Amino acid sequence: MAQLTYREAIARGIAQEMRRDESVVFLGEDVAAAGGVFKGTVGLLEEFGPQRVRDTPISEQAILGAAMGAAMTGLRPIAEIMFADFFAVCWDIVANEIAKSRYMTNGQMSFPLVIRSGNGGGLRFGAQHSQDVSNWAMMIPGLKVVAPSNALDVIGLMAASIRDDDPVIFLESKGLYASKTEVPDTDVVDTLGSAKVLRHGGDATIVSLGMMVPRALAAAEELAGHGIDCTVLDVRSLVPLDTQTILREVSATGRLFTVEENPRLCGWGAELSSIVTEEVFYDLDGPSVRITTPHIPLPAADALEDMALPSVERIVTTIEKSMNS
Amino acid sequence: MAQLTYREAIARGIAQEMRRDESVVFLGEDVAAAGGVFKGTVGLLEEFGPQRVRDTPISEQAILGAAMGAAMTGLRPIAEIMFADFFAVCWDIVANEIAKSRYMTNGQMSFPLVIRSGNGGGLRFGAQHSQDVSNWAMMIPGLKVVAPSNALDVIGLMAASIRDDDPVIFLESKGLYASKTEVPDTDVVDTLGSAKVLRHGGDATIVSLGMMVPRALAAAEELAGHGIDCTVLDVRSLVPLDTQTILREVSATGRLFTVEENPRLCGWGAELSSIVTEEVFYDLDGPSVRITTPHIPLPAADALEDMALPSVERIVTTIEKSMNS
Amino acid sequence: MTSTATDVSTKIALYRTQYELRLFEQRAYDLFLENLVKGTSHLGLGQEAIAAGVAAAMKQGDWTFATYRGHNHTLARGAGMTPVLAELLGRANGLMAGKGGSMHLTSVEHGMMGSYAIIGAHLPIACGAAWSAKYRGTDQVSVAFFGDGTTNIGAFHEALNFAVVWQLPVIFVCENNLWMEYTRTTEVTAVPNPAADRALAYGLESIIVDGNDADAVFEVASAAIARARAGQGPSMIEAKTYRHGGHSRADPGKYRPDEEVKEWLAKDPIVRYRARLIELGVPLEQIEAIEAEALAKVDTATEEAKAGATPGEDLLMKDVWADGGSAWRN
Amino acid sequence: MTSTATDVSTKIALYRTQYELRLFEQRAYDLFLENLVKGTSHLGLGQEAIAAGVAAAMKQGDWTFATYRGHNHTLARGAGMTPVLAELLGRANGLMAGKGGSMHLTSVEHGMMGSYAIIGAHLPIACGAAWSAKYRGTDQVSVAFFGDGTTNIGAFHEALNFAVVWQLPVIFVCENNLWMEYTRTTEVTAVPNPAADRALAYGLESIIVDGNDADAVFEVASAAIARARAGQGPSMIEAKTYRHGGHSRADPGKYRPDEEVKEWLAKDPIVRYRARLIELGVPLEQIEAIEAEALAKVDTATEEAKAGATPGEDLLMKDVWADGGSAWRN
Ligand SMILES: Cc1ncc(C[n+]2csc(CCOP(=O)(O)OP(=O)(O)O)c2C)c(N)n1
Ligand SMILES: Cc1ncc(C[n+]2csc(CCOP(=O)(O)OP(=O)(O)O)c2C)c(N)n1
Ligand SMILES: [Mg+2]
Ligand SMILES: [Mg+2]
Repeated sequence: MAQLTYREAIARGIAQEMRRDESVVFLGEDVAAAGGVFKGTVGLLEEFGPQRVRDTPISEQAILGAAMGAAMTGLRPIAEIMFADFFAVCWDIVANEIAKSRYMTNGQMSFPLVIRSGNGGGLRFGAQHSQDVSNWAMMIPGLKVVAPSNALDVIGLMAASIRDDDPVIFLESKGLYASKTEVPDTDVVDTLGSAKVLRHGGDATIVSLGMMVPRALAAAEELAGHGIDCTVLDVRSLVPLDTQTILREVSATGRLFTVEENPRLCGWGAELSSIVTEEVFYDLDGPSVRITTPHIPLPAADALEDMALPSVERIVTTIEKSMNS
Repeated sequence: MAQLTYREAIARGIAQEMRRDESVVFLGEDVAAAGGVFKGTVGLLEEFGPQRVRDTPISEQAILGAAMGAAMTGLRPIAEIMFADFFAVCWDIVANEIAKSRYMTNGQMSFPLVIRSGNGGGLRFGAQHSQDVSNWAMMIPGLKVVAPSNALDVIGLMAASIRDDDPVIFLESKGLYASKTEVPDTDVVDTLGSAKVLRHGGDATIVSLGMMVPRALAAAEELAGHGIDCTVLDVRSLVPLDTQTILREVSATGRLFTVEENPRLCGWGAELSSIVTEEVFYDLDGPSVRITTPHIPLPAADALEDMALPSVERIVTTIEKSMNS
Repeated sequence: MTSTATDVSTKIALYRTQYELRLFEQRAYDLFLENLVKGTSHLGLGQEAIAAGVAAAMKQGDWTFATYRGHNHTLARGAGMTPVLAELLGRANGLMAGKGGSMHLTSVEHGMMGSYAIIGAHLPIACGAAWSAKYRGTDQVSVAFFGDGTTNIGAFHEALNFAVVWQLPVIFVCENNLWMEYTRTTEVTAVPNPAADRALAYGLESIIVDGNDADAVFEVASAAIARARAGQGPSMIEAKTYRHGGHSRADPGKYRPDEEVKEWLAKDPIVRYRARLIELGVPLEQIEAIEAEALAKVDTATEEAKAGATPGEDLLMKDVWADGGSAWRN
Repeated sequence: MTSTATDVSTKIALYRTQYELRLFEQRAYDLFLENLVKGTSHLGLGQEAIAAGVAAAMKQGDWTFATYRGHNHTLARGAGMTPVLAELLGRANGLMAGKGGSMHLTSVEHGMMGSYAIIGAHLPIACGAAWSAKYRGTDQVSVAFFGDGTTNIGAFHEALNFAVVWQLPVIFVCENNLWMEYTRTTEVTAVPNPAADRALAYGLESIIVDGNDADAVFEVASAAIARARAGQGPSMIEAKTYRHGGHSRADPGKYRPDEEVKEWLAKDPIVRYRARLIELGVPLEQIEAIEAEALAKVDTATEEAKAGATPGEDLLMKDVWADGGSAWRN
C-alpha cells in the first residue's frame, strides 16, 4: 500500500493495462514527451515507447477520429482531450460517430476505446476550461461515462474502462488531481456501473460524483453534528448507472439530495431525481432536491468560482433547510 | 387568415423581421439560391438580395463564427445549421464562445443572433440526421432555446427570437415542416418563455414540445375517451422556461407526464420532473412519468423509427397504466 | 495487384463493376419513385468509374470509408446487391437490418468500414484505421472518398495534416462532381481545384485525374496504394466527375446549366468505357453478356429486397453495446 | 496611419509600447510568484514586437481578436494596465471584474474584441466582425492573432477559406514562436512554415516577417490593412518569434534546447529596438525617460490592482443575458 495522488493514478492505471495488452495505445496533445499538461501521463513514453504513446497536433477531431478508426480495426486506444471543454471542437466524432456507429451498423463494429479528459472547475481557469461535461456525455446514447473521485477508483475504473468493449468517456476531476489515496501495489480492476455507499445514515441520501464526493462527505459529517444522518453515495459511473443501489438507498432514507458540479439545467441529478420520482415515489418522505452550480458560465476569479461551485457549506444549509421544513 | 405550412412560416417569420430591420442578415448552406434543403427560406434571396441572404461553404464553424462576430459588432444575424445533428461540428462556437462570452466579458458584448436548425426525427434519415438536440442546447448556460410546434408559433417565436438581444437556438421539428396552421396576414410577434395551455383537463398534465405536441394532443383526446382528462402544455421555449405555468398546471392536476423526442437520459423532461418534485412535491398525487425515445441512436428504417419515437399509442398506454396503478 | 489497367481482364472486370453500379443506382431510383426507398438516398450515377477504379486497385483486407453517397463504393468492394438494396428499403435483410439506411452502408467483411453522413468526419477515422495497420505491421491501407464541398470543413484539414505527420497508409480520394448540394463548389471555395490545390499545404503532391476514366483512376490509385504500402505515407487524389442526377432523392438538379449537364453526359464513364473495350477488340457478345448478367443480378436483388421482412422490435433495442444490448442501467 | 515605420515618432511610440508590455509581463510573472495571480496565465514575453507593430498599424474602431496569450495585444490597443492586472488578480476592478480572467481579456471600447482560449475559435469570429464592417460599409478591419500550433485545427482552415471567399477585411497574424505547449510545432505539422506554407491553399500570398522587429511587422501589417480597407480581402502574415518563458504560469520551459533559447534571447525585440533608436540618434535620456515612465505606470497599476476589492455575489449572477441578469425561468 502507498499513498498515490489522483494524477499519478492515471498513469498507473494506463500502464497497468498497457503492460497486459499490446493493443492498448495512447495519444493526445503533449502527452508523451511532456507527460501531459496535468502530469497525468508521466513515464508512459519511457516505458512503452513512441509507437504506443504518441503526441499529436492540436487537432482534436483527428485525435478522436484516429482513436475511432483504430478501435474499429482491433486496437484499444486511449485518447486524451486535454480539457473537457475541448470536447466541443470534436463533439461530432464523439456523439455522432463513435457513439452511434455500432448501432447503425447493426453491431458490425465495436469501439473499445477510452477518451480521458480533465473535467470541471476549481482551478480558476475560467469558463472555457472549467465546465463539467458529464451531462454532455450522459445524454448521448452509445457512450459510457465514468468519473472517479479518488486515486484508487481512478486505477480500477481506468482498467475497467480500457477492458470494456464500448467507448468510455473517462472524466477526471481537475480539482482532485492533487488529492491522495491509499492504493495497493498490486493490479486494481474495478467494475463499471457500480455506485459506492461511502457513508450510512438513516435520514437522507446524498448522491454525488467526482469532485463533489469529498464535499458531500464533509457535509454529511457536519450534518451529523446537527442531528441529520446521511447516506452518501458516489455514483462513479453515469452510464451504466447503478440504479439498484441508488433506488435502494433513497428508499431506505426517504429523501434524495444530489450534489452536481455541472450548471443547473439537464444535469445527471435531474435524470436521477426523475428516476427516483418515477420509480420509488411512494417511498419518498419529502421533495428531492438538487444542489448544482447555478446556470451560469463558471467565472475565473477565485472568490467567484468558490461561490459558484457547490460548497460544503451550501450542501449543509440546503439539506438542513429542506429537512427542517 | 390563410393556411400556412410550418416550412413556409420560417421564411415568413424571417422576412417579416428583415423588412423591419436592416441589421438582420441570414447565412447558411444552400439557403439563398436554393431556398434551403427543406425549402424553408424560399424567396428570401429574391426579396432581400445577396448581401443579406448568403450561401456559405460547408464550414459550420465559419458560419457560426461569422454570426457571432457579426452579432458582437452590431448586426442581428440568423444562421442556419441544416440538420441539428451538425451542431456537433460547431459546438465549440455555440457552447464555449457564443454562450459564454457575454458573461466572461462582464457584459461588454451582446450576441443578438438566432441559429435555426432542422431538428429531430420522423423522416427516416437515420441516426446522424435525426437527433433531437433540445437538451444539448438547454444544458449550456447562456443559450435561449425555442422549439415551435406549429406555423403560427414559428412566425411569432422567430420574430421574438430575432428581436431578442441574446443568442437563441431555434429548433424546427423536421417532422412538422409539412404541417399546416391558420395564420393571420398581419405581422405576428410572440414572447419567449411562455408555455401554452392547449387543452384543459383535471386528471393529469401532459407537457410536450415540438413534434411531440400534436401527439400529446391526440393522446389526450383518446385518453378523454377512456375517462382520463388531461391538460396539455406546449412548452415552446426551454430557456427561458415558463415554470409558473407548468407548476400551476401540474399542481392543479397532481400528475405530470412529459413527452420528449430526445433519447432518455438528461432530456428536458428530467429537468422538468426534478423541478416539479422539488417545488410542488406535496401537490403530487402520484409519480411523474417521462415518455421519451429509448436511449438509443435513432434507426433509419421506417418501421424501426416509428417504434422508437414516442407515439400516440405509447403516450396513451403509459399514462393509462400509470393513472390506473 | 500492382498490375496496371493495361491488361484486358482487369478492363473487363472494371466494365462489369461500373455497369453493375449503374444498373443498381437506376433501380434504386426507380424504387424510390415507387415509394419503396425510405428516407433519403444519394445516388452515384455518373461517378461509377471512381468507385470501380479504386476498388480494383485495393486488396482484400484494405479499408474503404465512404460518404452518404456510398452505394457505388459498397458494391464495388463486394457487398451483395440484395442486402444493399434491402437496406434502402428498410428491410430486416438489409445490410444493417435497416438500422443504418442508405447513408450508412457498412460491410466490415468486405472492408467497407462505413458510410458517413456528417461531412468530413470519416477522413480522420480513416487515418485511425491506417494507424492501426501501421502499428500492427500489416500492409493494409485505408481509402477515404469525399466530395469537393467537403474540402472546406475543418475535419478535412485536420485529417490531411495528421496523416502526413504520422506518415499513414491512407489515400484520400476527392470525387469532384462540381456541386455540393445545390451550390457550385467553386463559388464557396478559395481555389479552383478544391483538393489538389490544397495538397501542397500538407506537403503532398497535387494529383488530378479524369474521374470518368476507370483506367486512369485505377492507375493513380494503384500508384498511391503502392506508395502507402511501401511506407511512403498518404496521398490525395482529385478525380473530376459529375453526378448525373440531383443531390439526393427529391432533387431534380435543376440549378445546373443545361449545357453543363449535356457536356458531362457526353463524358459518361460507362459509354466511354464500353467504346474502349470494343476498340480493344472485346467481342460485343461478351460485353452484352456482362450487361445481361448485371441486369439479372439487379432483378434478383430487387425481388429479394422487396421480399425482405419488416424489421421487428427485437432489432430496435439491440447492439448499442458490445454485449448486444442497450441497457444504460441495472 | 498609412505612414511607414520610417518616421521617428512612430518608432518611439513602438518602443514605448514594447517596453511597457515587457515590464507588464515581468510584473505579472512576479505577482504570480507571490501567489497573487489566480488561475493560469500565458505571458507574451519576447513577442512584444508583433503586438506593438500590428496595433500601431491599426486605427481606432478596428478590431483585435487574440488568444489566451493576449496581455500584449490588449495593452497595445490601449486598455489600461490597472484593469488588466486586476483581472489577473481576480479583483472587482479587473477588466471584466474577474469574471473572465487572464485568458479572456476583452475591452470593447478599445476594439479589443476578446481573448479566446479554445484553439482557433476566434478565427471565424474575426471573420464575422469583418463581414459586419463590409456589410455596413465602414472601413473597419479585423485582426486575429494565433499561434503556430493553431494552424492544425479545423477552425483555422474554415476561417481562411471563408474569409477569402467572402473577400473580408480580416488579417490573420500567426505568431510563430516555434512551440505549442511543450511540443515543437514542426514535429506535428506537415509543412515547415505552418501558416505561410498554407497561404496558397486559400489563394493568398505567402508572407513571412521577422516577428522580433516591430518595424518590419508594422510595415507588413500596414500593407495588409491597407489592402483590406481597399476591399482587396484578407491576408495572412506569419511572424517568426519566440516566447522567452514557458507556455503558461507553471511551466519553466525546460523542454527547449539551451542553444535555441540562447539564440532567440539574443534576438530580443526590445534590446534590438533600443539599439536601433540609439543608432538613429534618439537621445539616451529620451529612451530612459520612456523606460522610467513605463516602470512608474506598472508600479501604479500594481498598487491599484492589489488594492482592488474581491468581487462579490452581485457580480456572480450578473450578465448572462442582455437584460443584465441570469434567470432561466420565471
Ligand atoms: C457537417 C455537415 N454539414 C452539412 C451537411 C449537409 N450536406 C450533405 S451532403 C452536402 C454536400 C456535400 O458536397 P460534396 O462534398 O461535394 O459531396 P457530394 O454530395 O457532391 O458527393 C451537404 C452540405 C452534412 N451532411 N454535414
Ligand atoms: C481546442 C484546444 N485544444 C487544445 C488546447 C490547449 N492548448 C492551449 S495553448 C496550446 C498550444 C497552442 O500553441 P500555439 O498555437 O503555437 O500558441 P502559443 O501558445 O505558442 O502562443 C494548447 C494545445 C486548447 N486551448 N484548445
Ligand atoms: Mg460534390
Ligand atoms: Mg506557438
